[in-house]
Amino acid sequence: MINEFWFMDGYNIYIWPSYILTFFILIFLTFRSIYLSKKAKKMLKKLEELNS
Amino acid sequence: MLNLKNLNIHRGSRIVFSGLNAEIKTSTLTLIKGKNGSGKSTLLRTIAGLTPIEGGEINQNGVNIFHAKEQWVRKLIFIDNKNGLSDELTVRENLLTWVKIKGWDTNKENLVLALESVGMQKYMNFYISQCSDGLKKRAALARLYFSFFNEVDFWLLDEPTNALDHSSYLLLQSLLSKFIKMKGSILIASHDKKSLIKDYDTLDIDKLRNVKTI
Amino acid sequence: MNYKELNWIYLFISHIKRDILINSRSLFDIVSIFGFMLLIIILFPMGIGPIQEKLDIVSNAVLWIGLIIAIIPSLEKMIQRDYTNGWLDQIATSPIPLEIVLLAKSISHWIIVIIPLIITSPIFAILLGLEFNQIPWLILSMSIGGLSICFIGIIGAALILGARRGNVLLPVIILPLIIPILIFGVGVNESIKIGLSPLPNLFLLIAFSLIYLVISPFISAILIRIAISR
Amino acid sequence: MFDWLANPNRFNRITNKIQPILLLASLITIILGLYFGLYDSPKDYQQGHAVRIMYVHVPSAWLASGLYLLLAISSIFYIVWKHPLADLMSRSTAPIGALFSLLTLATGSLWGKPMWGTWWVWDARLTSMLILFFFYLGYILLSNAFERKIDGSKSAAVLAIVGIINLPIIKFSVDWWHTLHQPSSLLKFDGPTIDGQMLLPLVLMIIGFCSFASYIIILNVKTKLIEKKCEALILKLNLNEISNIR
Repeated sequence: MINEFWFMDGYNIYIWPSYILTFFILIFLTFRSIYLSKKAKKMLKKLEELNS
Repeated sequence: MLNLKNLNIHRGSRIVFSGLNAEIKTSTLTLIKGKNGSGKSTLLRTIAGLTPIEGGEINQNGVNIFHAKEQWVRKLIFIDNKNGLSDELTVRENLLTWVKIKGWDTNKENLVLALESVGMQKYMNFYISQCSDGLKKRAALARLYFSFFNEVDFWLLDEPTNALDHSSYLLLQSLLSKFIKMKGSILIASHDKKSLIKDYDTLDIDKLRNVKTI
Repeated sequence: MNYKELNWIYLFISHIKRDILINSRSLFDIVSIFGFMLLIIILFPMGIGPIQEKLDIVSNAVLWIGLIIAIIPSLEKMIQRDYTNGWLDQIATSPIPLEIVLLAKSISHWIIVIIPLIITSPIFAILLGLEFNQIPWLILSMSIGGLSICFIGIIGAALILGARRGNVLLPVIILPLIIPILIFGVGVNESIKIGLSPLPNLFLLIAFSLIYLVISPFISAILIRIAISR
Repeated sequence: MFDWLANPNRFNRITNKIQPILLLASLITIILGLYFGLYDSPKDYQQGHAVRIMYVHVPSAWLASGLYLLLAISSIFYIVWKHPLADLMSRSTAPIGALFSLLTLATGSLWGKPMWGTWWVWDARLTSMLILFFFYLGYILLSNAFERKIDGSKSAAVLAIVGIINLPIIKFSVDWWHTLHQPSSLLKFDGPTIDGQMLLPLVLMIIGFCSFASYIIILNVKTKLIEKKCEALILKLNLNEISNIR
């Protein structure tokens, strides 16, 4: 049963990479956006300290 | 009278003027003074309708000049450092095409007279690419002569004396005084201390800006 | 004094004349464009091999691709020169509408750059072994397609005004927009080759050019106004 | 809508509420979509299990084209009404759209290998997607090609508008080109023949992808708003060396 789920009639070498690629992109986008957002917030904080 | 009311002018994301108020007298020469980068050229370009206004208005006798922009640009001649001359055309051809797009008569005598007025008749058939900076400036200034037989009220000149030698300086002076006599108005942006003619007004941008910030 | 009514058609024609005059002073450019196109076309047989059957399959596409690639570097100059020397400022401070000038510019570019290529295209066609009955259609479709390349090209040239490395950017921006011209243009000649009517493709090509005839002056005028204001 | 949202504070307030919902929605739908897509759905009678690639391919294709529409709309708002927020919107949309069009191409290629026997076929849809990718690429390159950011924004916005006028024509011409050159009878790249059980994962994934993309775009717009504030402060403080404070 599980084997069939992984194997998928031999289409597994095409199906799994496409899902992995998709989720790699989704995760990459999420982490990058969060990282950039945090970086910008940090910088703003520093600048506001400098300003005051 | 040209009234600048509450002008906000941006260049890119930089704010050049915010809330600029000034009056520019007509039928005289107004020297726009200011440091490098103070926005002299930007102000001239704004009055010429090249740089858009983000806020405020410019009124001539109570009428906003940009409401009838086509009528307004017909009445002015704008010359800046770029001159607007094509390298591949001769001095005469450049002047001719310019007069055409202004929608004015292009008869030969006027053309020759205009070139004589800046002492360019000898160089009439020189290509612009062969001309020195001074000659190019003179070729551009030859356009001013056409305001004597067409309806032109304003000259907007950005650093017109750059690269001019003494004799052409004098020629430009006589052009300016002749235009003032005809009740024309001249705006010159320059960091030059001395003016081209005796009676003139000044508009010190640095001072205006200081007044605003205090 | 009343304002003299401006004759826009007169202004339009005189601006075309000016641009043609300017370009004819630098005939070197036009000759080099011709040489460029000729070389692109020669390169294909070099790569494919001298077998006529193979060439027959690609000949129409090669002609069109040669035309497109040869024109693209010249498109930038349509506006760039007049922007840097301040002529566009003079246009903007004169009563002539910018749209008319830009239309004139694209048409004069078509006359001075593309027409010579099209006149010489029978030479290219012979090199690639095209049938003689195809040549009139080739000339017709290339003239129309070339015109719309100019309309698109002026938008592209206006887009990259003031950009860093604009000449590198221009093909990337322009080529995707030009794809329909290539498809319809090659379609005209292909349908002649296989004995179908070329008219559907030709009409589509004309329709495409008409769309750009309408929108290109306005869009490029918006861009030029933005470029002038800085 | 933009007019009302143009106020950055209001934008922040509203999006603060929407963002968690979007994130949650995308997580749930994508996980459910995965379950149905990979496990609890039948195989296609023609494509077999390969149809499962469609559950990521079709949503990303939709997203890639939908994001271009968003890019064009916000560009129109930017050019006509000059809202700075619209510019930030398009700048955040373009890279994501480009990424998803690439993903569409990659998954399409992975689908094509078992179905067509090659990694790439000049199928009308795939070709259009490739061209769409070049439009995104042009936008991104142009918007970063100027000394001053704002010049790039304006130019690229006009390009996006030209693109949206041209894309239907290109789509049409590519379809035309495809029929003109009569391809051998290939399996049509049409997505699965719609079956209830296949529709479910597809719809779930589409919803999931769309809400995910909205979440990311909003996050990026917010980041760009903060960066803008930083730039203004830097100008105010007259700092020449930005690197000092980083």
